[in-house]
Amino acid sequence: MNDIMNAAFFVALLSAALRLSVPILFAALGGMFSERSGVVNIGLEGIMLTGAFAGVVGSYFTGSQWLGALVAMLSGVALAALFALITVKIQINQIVSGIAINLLAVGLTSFFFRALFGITTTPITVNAFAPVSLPGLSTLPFVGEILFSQTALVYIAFLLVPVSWFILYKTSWGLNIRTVGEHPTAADTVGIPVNRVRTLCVLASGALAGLGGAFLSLGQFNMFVDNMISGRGFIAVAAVIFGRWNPKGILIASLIFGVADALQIRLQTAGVEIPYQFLLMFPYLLTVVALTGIVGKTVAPKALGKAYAK
Amino acid sequence: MNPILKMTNISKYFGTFAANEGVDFDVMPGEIHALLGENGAGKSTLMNVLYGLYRPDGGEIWFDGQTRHFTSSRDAILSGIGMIHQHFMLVPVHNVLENIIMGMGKEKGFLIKEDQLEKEVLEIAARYGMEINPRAMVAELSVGEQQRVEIVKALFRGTKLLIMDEPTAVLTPQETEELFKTLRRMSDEGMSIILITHKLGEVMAVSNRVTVLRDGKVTNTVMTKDSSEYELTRFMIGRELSPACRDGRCCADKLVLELERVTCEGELGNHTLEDVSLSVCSGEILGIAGVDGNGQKELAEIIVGLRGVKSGRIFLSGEEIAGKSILEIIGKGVGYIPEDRHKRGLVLDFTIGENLILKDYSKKPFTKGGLFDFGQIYSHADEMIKKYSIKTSAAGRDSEARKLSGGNQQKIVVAREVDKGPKLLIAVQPTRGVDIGATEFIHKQILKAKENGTAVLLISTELSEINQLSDRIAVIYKGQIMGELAHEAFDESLIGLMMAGLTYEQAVKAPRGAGEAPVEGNRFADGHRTNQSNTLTPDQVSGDLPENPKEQVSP
Amino acid sequence: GCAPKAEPAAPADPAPGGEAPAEEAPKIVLILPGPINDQGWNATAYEGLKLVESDLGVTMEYVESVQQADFESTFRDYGEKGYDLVFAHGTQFFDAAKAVGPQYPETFYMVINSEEGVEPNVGGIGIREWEGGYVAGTLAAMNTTSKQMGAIGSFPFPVIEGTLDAFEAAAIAVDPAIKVTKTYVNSWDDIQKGKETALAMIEAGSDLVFCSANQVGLGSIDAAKTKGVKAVGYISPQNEVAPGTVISSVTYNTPGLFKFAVQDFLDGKLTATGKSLGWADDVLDVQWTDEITDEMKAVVEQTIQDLKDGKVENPYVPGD
Amino acid sequence: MSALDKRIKDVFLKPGARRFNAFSLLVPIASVILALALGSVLLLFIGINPLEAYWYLIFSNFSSTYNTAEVLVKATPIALTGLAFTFAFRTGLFNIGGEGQMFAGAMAAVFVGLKTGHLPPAVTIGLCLLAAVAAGGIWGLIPGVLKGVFGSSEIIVTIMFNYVAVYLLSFLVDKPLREAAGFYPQTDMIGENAFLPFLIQNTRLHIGLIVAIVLSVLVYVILWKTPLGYRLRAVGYNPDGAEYAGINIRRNMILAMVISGALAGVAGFTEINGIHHRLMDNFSRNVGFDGIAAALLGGATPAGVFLSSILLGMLQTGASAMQRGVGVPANIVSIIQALIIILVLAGNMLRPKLEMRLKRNERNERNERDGRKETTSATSATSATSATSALREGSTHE
Ligand SMILES: Nc1ncnc2c1ncn2[C@@H]1O[C@H](COP(=O)(O)OP(=O)(O)OP(=O)(O)O)[C@@H](O)[C@H]1O
Ligand SMILES: Nc1ncnc2c1ncn2[C@@H]1O[C@H](COP(=O)(O)OP(=O)(O)OP(=O)(O)O)[C@@H](O)[C@H]1O
Ligand SMILES: [Mg+2]
Ligand SMILES: [Mg+2]
Repeated sequence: MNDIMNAAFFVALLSAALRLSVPILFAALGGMFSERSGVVNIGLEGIMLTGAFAGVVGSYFTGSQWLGALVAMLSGVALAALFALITVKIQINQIVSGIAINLLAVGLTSFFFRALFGITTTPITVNAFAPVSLPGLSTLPFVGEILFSQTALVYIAFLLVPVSWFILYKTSWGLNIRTVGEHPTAADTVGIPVNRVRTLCVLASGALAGLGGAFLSLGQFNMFVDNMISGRGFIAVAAVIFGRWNPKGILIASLIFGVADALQIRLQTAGVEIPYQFLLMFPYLLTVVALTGIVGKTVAPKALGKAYAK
Repeated sequence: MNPILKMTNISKYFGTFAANEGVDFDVMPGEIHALLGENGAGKSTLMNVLYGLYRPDGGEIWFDGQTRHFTSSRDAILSGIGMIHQHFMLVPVHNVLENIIMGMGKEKGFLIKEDQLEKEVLEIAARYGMEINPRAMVAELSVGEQQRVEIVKALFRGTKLLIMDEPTAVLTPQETEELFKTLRRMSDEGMSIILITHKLGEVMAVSNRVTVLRDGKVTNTVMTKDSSEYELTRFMIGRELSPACRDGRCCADKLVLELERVTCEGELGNHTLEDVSLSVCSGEILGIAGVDGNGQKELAEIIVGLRGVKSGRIFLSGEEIAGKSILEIIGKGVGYIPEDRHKRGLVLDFTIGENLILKDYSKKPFTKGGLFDFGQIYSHADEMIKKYSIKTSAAGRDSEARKLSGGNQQKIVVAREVDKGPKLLIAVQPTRGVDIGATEFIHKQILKAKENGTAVLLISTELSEINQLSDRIAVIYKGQIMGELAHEAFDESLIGLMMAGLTYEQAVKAPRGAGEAPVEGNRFADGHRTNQSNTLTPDQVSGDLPENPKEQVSP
Repeated sequence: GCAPKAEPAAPADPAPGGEAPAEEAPKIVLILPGPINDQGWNATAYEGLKLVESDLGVTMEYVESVQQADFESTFRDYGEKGYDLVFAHGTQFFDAAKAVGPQYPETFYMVINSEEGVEPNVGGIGIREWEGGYVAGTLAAMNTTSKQMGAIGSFPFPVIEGTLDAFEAAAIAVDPAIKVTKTYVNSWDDIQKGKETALAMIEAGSDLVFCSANQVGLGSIDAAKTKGVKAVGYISPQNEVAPGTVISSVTYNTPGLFKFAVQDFLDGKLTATGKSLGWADDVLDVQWTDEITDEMKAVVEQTIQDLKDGKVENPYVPGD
Repeated sequence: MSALDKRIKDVFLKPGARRFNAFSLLVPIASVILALALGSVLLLFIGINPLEAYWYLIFSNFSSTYNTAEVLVKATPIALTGLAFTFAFRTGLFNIGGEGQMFAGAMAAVFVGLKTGHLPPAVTIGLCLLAAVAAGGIWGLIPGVLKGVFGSSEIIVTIMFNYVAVYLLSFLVDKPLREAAGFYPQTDMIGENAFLPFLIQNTRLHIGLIVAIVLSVLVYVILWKTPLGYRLRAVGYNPDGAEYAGINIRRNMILAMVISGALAGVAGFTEINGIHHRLMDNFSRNVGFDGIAAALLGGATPAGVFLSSILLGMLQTGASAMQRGVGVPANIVSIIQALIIILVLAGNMLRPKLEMRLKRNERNERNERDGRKETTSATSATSATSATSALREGSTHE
């Protein structure tokens, strides 16, 4: 085992961790906006699935992976709009709505995939994102390979972290979002349109989760397969909490979960005998630990999960 | 002069219930206009309509030169109306600046320019003589400071008319006076203010005009100077008040409650109570006066077992009860009207019937063989509703406590705690936010309990309430008892000085003007290191005080 | 185009219960544990259905995504409706077939891949998957330069373990110096995990990957393409997925399995035993690409012949 | 206003009370019809006659004893996880962990069933039930303790614990409890003595249904008829208020989660001992979530939960029948299920608004008709009563 614990191993591990964390990061940043405004979005999984599917469809029909990614975002927004309608406007319980959205997404993607492409034994492949090496940076030892020879979507994901932070803490939108999530009544009394802010945040979460799905189908692959998200949307929900509802924390959480996943894969290929199930539990247990506040106080937005009716 | 606001024929229904009906109401520029009425009269509703939070079912609003149709508070804010709600609308985890500027993206720009905004905020605060720290977290501010943030928040939006819903209910007398100073200054600058309050004294002191609401309709609008507390009371409740008053006779009998050098620690390890010793006899009311936040809550909570003591002993009828469970202490006949009825005294989602058995739910006759006996529960509820005149909605005993007005909610608590004839009754702020009719009623219940032999510990920040009911008065300051006096020796300014940290001995020697000390007390409530002298000049009173005055005086 | 084949319409031994006229078309249904468009296991069954239709002129119905809890009730439903032949696509159906079968003696329950049957009307038919793995291993062994290869399986089930073991045994038979890393991804569809697993193997020195786990295989091929190494396609033809990377595919002719079974049914030859088919029965195939030289082809063809002749022992030992 | 009139009005206006009127049935039925109508668009799209499909969806459930029994077979675990959710919900806690707690119960039941399956049926079944209750309880206890001690959101912790249970189950059937033959990731069959007796011959309907019915009644009684339920609800609604009344917050919060978890654990027991008789990797997936849907559809009352589990059971068996009958692809079934959940809940939410609108129209009409006389007289009546009560107040306490 010692022979694998070398620098190359770590470069490979971290680079894998980075790839594995990107879809989580996209969706979790989206989830953060939604939760910061007070809406729990368990539907991230389904929205990601829709994004993965729509991305492939978009790229298939336009021939452009960029338009594919755009279609993925739009489809995420569309599903999120339904979610916002039932949770923010009609005010059905958010958790149950999320579960229903996931169910819906599984059905709809599968239905439309069949309607569009028929039943195939070989995948429909489309144009996808290729790695872009950043000139100069990608040749740096270690970090060059890990950080600077990725697809455009990876750079976008990491760029979104400071952008989200800036929006949340330095702009009036961000202040509105935080106010709505903490104290919707107070927001209402100063004229912040609570439910409109929430709807927009949910839509943003749809766009980002959709992009996260597209990262899988177009950034990592060039095809869609049924259920290709495989629970990453739920991990994203966990990452929002573990990251304590702020972009920096979510970045760290996504990376930790990515490392855990990459490590699990590598330990197995290296023949280390730890039941894989325990490694798979890791992100969830970690989130529970985060919630105990033993490693620092976690304070959820006060109005999280509560619909606002005047 | 033309009014700045005219509301005509306003109606607002909840379902079929008319919270406001045909209300006419106007306010002049620069006027402080008081809005009076019993709990549930429709004051908050009317103001919510004005502020765009509710849409009226009928009527017109004319404000600042034109007819308005506010569809949201944003509309109201933009046209120059500000509102400070009874429960502050502040986000505890935001800092003061964020709380002030929130929702102002359109006016102040997309990017938050903190430094510039901070300067603007400080300027406004200074103009009206208020001190605030824009970078402080709201969660860490006192109630008075939070209210200042609310006021600045309104001023920052260019308010021409400021609505204040029961702003003094949670303030100390000192903070109240500060607030009134600010209000007068604002009115001098031409701003109009609508003030909702249950305290007639305040109305008389600060307002120019008064409108009285009753059952959703206006009964009268009068100039304050042409009216009297007596008349306003009649307008409000349709009858005269017969203020509850102790009959001067103290029937003190056996010793019931005794605290022996009790010290109690707060979350931060500081002493919230220090070396407190006091005693209450059956048939006696001991009033504890003091500025809010000086250990009153802790004092009540250690007695009923909600909080542990660090040292010292507590006896109930001679039996040590410190360290015993809440349940045991309740079982020994201790009734407790808590400071915050929403937080402690009631389960708002329970029905009236369920709330009335909150402390006896598992006892006979309500429980038989492990199951509830609903016949008993219902008849008990009906009896209490009748006996304590609890005004319920149509659902009667089955209506949720949440749906009652504050005064009626408090009556549930009082009924539950008093009706059993407890050995000891602890009443903390029993009439906070409660209208004068209900206040009178609650006071009478407390006196009746005393006459029936209950020992009463009355903790209140309202000196008038303390004076009205107590046989003896003790003053608490920073967790210490500054001294005790008999009712006969009641002297508002003396007590005011003690509330500010002087011992009885120091206070009697201090020169003072009637009614002034409590007002000024706020300034030295923080306490400063001082020179050691027994006679204090006025200067010293307002500026320097012994940090721990008690030690200065040899017993 | 089923018109020309008229002869199977009159089976030698009509469905039991005499009264049904011999001309009536047999009622056959296919029960699938997953969606038909999974591009793997279930999709191949669907192709089998179409093959039976076109080659034998027999129409089949199907139901997809049947959950474990519903196996019994589904079997029962078709028994009640008097179906003649019920295909269940996977060994997981065996217990349910065993329980329900005796109650509906007029219906034959055929469990794909089951190695056992129950008298009188529960049978099994399957592909000897290890034979496929073995040929893939031979093919792969001739295309590695690093002498290190990765083999990925879905779950450590006997069938999958057997396939990977056979892959390894065949490779070692070609060159004893070869090392094979075997890993299970515990998924049929987590394509990203397939990719990352293959990447991990490649980074640890493998220069050829092989995967038996439905869609997951697409992920491993993608990894090989990214890293510029080779892959052997498996189960379905995957040469086109990544030309130049996939050097050839060993494919299952699962459709052939259905044709085989339906033909047996029409001929009245169905037996309540487990039957497994291999290269000799035409249910396995190789799809070549130009990457493979004639010499290599010859070696592979020889291996296939050996398998057909029964000269190769199944290397899998259960439970190790 | 006549006395009867007033009574009707009282009932109608009773705030918060769940009124039973035309809307209570009409709205859910309309919602289901709307969901089916939306689904039929998809069906038409792929050339399937919706009417025929829905005929299967609904009537196949009654075409044979077996099919009807199947509905109840499906409804049983859903009702139990639904009760679990309801119990916690009524005490102010949101237990999304029914799924995991059911798995925990199943793991324990199968373990005990394997070890004690040779004992007399009453003994081994009893032990299995006990084990499942304990395991489900423990799976609820942990989030309960975390909530009680650290204030961690039980919603999130229970969701996380669902995954932990899934992987634990996967590990158990993969390694320690794998069947003797070593083939598939599943356990051996439990001993036949541990099988639950069947209620109807030749169906899979087992006495688990009776267990579910008994527990429904028990949950109702505990929550609304006993001091224990009172305590639990008090803590759920207002912990500070409960503490003030001498109720131990932590203990009751934890207790609520334990009972809730135990109820879900029973669902694991009935599935193992009644249906599967062994544990396998993708064991009864989603039953926990169906339970949440059932609880919310049923207004979080035990009787409502039971009825909605039967509805969901019908939907599930009917959906497979629909697939078998007219070849409706499985993906449309999940779409229709999602639509039904969304629309029925939306209907419930919109119901008060509909009623309110109706009432308002009524009042406006009346006002127009009577020229506002009625409302005026009504209010003067109120002020009269308040005046009399004031008088009473004065006389009683003077
Ligand atoms: N959202 C609501 N739904 C139904 N009834 C309401 C609602 N808000 C207020 N009410 C009822 O309307 C009446 C008037 O309430 P309002 O809050 O205006 O009284 P108030 O005069 O402010 O009382 P207080 O002195 O206690 O603050 C009360 O009987 C109250 O129960
Ligand atoms: N949905 C509702 N239905 C009926 N009454 C309501 C409803 N919501 C609020 N109320 C009542 O409206 C009134 C206004 O509430 P508000 O916040 O002013 O409290 P309050 O009555 O003044 O009590 P307190 O002084 O103790 O805070 C209260 O009497 C409250 O009980
Ligand atoms: Mg009010
Ligand atoms: Mg009030």
